[in-house]
Amino acid sequence: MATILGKKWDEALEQVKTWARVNSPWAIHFNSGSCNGCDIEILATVTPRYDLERFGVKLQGSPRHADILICTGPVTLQARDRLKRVYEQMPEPKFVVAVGSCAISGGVFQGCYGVVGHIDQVIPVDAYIPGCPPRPEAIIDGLVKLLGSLQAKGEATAGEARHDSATAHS
Amino acid sequence: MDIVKDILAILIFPAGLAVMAGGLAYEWIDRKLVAQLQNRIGPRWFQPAADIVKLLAKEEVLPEGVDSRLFYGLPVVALAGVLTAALYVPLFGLAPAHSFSGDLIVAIYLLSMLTLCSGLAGANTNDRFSLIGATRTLTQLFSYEAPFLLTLLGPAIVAGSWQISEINAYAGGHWLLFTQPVGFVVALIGLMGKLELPPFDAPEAETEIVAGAMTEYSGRGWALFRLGKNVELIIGLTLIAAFYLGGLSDPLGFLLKTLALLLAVAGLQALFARLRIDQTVGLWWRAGALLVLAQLLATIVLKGMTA
Amino acid sequence: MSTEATLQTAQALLAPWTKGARAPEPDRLDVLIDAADLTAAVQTLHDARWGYLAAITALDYLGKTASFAQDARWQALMASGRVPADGAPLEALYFFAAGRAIVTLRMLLPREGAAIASICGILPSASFFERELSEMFGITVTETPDPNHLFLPENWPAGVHPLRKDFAPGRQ
Amino acid sequence: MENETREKFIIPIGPQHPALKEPGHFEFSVDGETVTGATVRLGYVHRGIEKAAEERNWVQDLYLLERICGICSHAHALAYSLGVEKLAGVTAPPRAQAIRQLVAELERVHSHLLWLGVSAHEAGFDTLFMFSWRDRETIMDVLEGLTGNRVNYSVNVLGGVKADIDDARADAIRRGIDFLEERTQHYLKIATSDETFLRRTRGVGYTSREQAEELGLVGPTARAANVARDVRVDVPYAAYTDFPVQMTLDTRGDLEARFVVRIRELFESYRVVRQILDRLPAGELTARMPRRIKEGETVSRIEAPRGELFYFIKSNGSDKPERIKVRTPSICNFAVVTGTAKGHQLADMPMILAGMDPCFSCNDR
Repeated sequence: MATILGKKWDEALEQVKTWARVNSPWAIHFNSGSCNGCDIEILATVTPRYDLERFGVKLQGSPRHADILICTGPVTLQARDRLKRVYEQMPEPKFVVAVGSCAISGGVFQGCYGVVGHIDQVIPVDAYIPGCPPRPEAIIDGLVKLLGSLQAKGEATAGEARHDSATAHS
Repeated sequence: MDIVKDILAILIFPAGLAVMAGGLAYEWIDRKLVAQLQNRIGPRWFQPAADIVKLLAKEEVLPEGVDSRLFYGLPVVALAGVLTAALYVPLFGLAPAHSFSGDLIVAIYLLSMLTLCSGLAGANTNDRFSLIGATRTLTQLFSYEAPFLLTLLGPAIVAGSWQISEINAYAGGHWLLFTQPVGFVVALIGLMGKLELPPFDAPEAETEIVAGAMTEYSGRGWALFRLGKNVELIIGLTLIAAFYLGGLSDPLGFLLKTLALLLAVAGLQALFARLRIDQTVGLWWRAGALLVLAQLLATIVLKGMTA
Repeated sequence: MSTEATLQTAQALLAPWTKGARAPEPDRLDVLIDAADLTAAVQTLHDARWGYLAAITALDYLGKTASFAQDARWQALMASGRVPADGAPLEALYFFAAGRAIVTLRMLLPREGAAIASICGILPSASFFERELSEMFGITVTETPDPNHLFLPENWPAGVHPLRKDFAPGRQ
Repeated sequence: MENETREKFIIPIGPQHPALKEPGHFEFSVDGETVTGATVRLGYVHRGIEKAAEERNWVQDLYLLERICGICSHAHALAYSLGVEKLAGVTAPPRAQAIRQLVAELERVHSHLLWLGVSAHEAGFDTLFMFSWRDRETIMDVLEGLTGNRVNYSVNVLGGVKADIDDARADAIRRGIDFLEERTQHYLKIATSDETFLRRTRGVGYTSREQAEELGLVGPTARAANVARDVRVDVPYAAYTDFPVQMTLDTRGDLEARFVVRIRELFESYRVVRQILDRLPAGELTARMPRRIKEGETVSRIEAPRGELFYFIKSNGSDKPERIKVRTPSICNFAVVTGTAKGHQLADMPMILAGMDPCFSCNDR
């Protein structure tokens, strides 16, 4: 009986956690060699016309407070270690979004000697938002899609817990 | 059985969950108002709750070289302090859970615990931004604390009591907003200083020192500090409404009065550029403290003459 | 003052060090000087309050040595014995602008051990330009206040200079 | 113990820092809250574009150089196109030149409004940030309607432009400008009369005219210290001879002056944009360009939103350039931060930094 209750409790807890995670994604922005184009569009998403706070997204200053790392630009020689460090400073669970052609593939800067590659050669990326630069609407759409996939993943975990409790019951 | 009742009182009502929920609701109203003033839509109603739950479920990173007992303990002490303070104020317009003569002093002391704890928390981490943030937090504490205390002293003197419920009852018949306007304004601004709201957010000025004393906090500790701030917001508004806006005796009046105050606070937040820490200190000591002191003297003299 | 007159003033000011001059475009004047005379030339322009330092850069003539065969400055460099027979020259360019007029001080430098004196004593604002010049082209700027890399990482291999023609990305 | 107290306490700003939307690295040594020294470390955005430009052909370079900077992309493309056209002995048709100037001025409007918001944010004045960025969307709409893009407009081609303006488009631009002019009046009022804001700007980061010249400042930062230098006036390019602008100067040299100069430049831009729309020359949009550019060297200078942008282009007669040197305005202006930091409050540093409108991606290339 106690284990069943425990399972139910775990399941509920998991659902609450997922709900909170999906509804309160705080982001930090790191430019690892971008031309600014993506950066100003990201900044534009928090301003009145787009207002990302509607979805609970807040731009944070400290990596410790952030859930989502928004990366722009190709990765330059000097930015590589900084990018890794910012990623490591973030507490789990954390997600990475690569914004713009350069972040996805190096874009127009492929082959430049100062560029070591694109974001997913340095840290794992969860979502890609293409464009040079992507419009603010596209960035918001990308983030919302990421949240949607979190929701689905969270439900899957909760489902597993439910399945486990069912087997325990029988 | 009495102990159980006390525990229930602390946990459920009037302090505890209800206060925290109230604090979150007020944070939402504040954020929503500021967003509206900035021509944005603003967060959804459950946003602050989602933020807190998410932070609670997040990994808490212990930075290198910090005293782990202090690091984990300070947020708990801070939240416990403000929650205890909630016992003595007429929250939601209901009579305070505990009341004794001199509880005003205890409440003020407990409210300062939060600031003190966050300052210590910043000083405890080795991060440079935290250290500067901690220095600024404590500097700001010492600059607004005296004027803020004086503003609560004014109503206490005219009411002739140090007990919050008695002052509240006295204020029910006297709108001190009109007899002590300076005190009211300084108290409201003092509350903003206490909560480090713009334009007094130099201790956590994002563009200078990232998140100030809180830079290294993640997960649970950061959640508790945030929660503490929310509770402090609602207690502060309650105190000012009780003392200056004709007392609090019913939930409807509480809502109307505190929300009116919150509207003023949000407006002030949206209206000004951040003050530098030296400007903040100057403002409090040169303008705030002196004006309140002058008014206090006038109050005492008037009271002496009428008595 | 017309652009022509401004350019003539500069030409007169720089005359003591001029090894050759040409006007590649109507509002420009290229003054060829020896690297040793750079500070004196810049000091003269500065004292006369002629324009401002607009940019410093360099050119690499790898594989184009033949075009310098007739250049007296190149012959002098070769004669000094500091240049290996196959070492193509570098050329440092200092741009000064005054309104429409642009004067370029051009100095030939040997490929190996290229060095040039700092002008930061006269124009402090040249510091960034000099740092960039030395890391990108391998031209040592003597007595520059800050010889550190400006753009390249600290761990960039010594002796590799990206804007030289023999540097190819991916083959560092 | 004494050594310990004398040890410098250093506050880093960057490379990842909320005050910087781009990575640069400043180190301020502080004594309490007072800054005692400042150094800058650059190169986090150094991609090696000058070298890459030598390996791509003339047309590819246009797109590469446009991406040196997302804020002043048109300035780079324009300086490059004008330079290459000069080398090739081709002149773009008058209508193309007028449209180039039009886009350049619209870009200046977008850049200055963006800067106004960012520096308000540095000052902790988020409401002004939100409002100026809201209004900036108007100019973004105008630019998008005109060129098809919000950021990298890609309006230049070698020999001309690829975007044309009809009457409906011109009216849309006029409406946008009318709205912004009214808003800009409001911003000028805030920058010159808002008490808390003035406390953060008046007398902060002061440079005298001599100092500004000594430090080699350019653009609005220099003009705020009464250094009369503006490429649009000194060396008119594109259509600036037909549609001249007035130089905006201020004598005070502090942060407030930098705000005032930039905001007043907006009015000048609005005026010129209207003038161009009213008297847009008719004719072709492009002139024929050869694929190979004649051997030669040229200097191409234009006034980017942040100051003088200097291109030195050398062609060796092939389809690729021999050398392209880009000297951006930001590299000249960093001296205003390192040179005036000492003695200021730490809280002033983000403001002084924003006051020069730094652009690291331009600067590092």
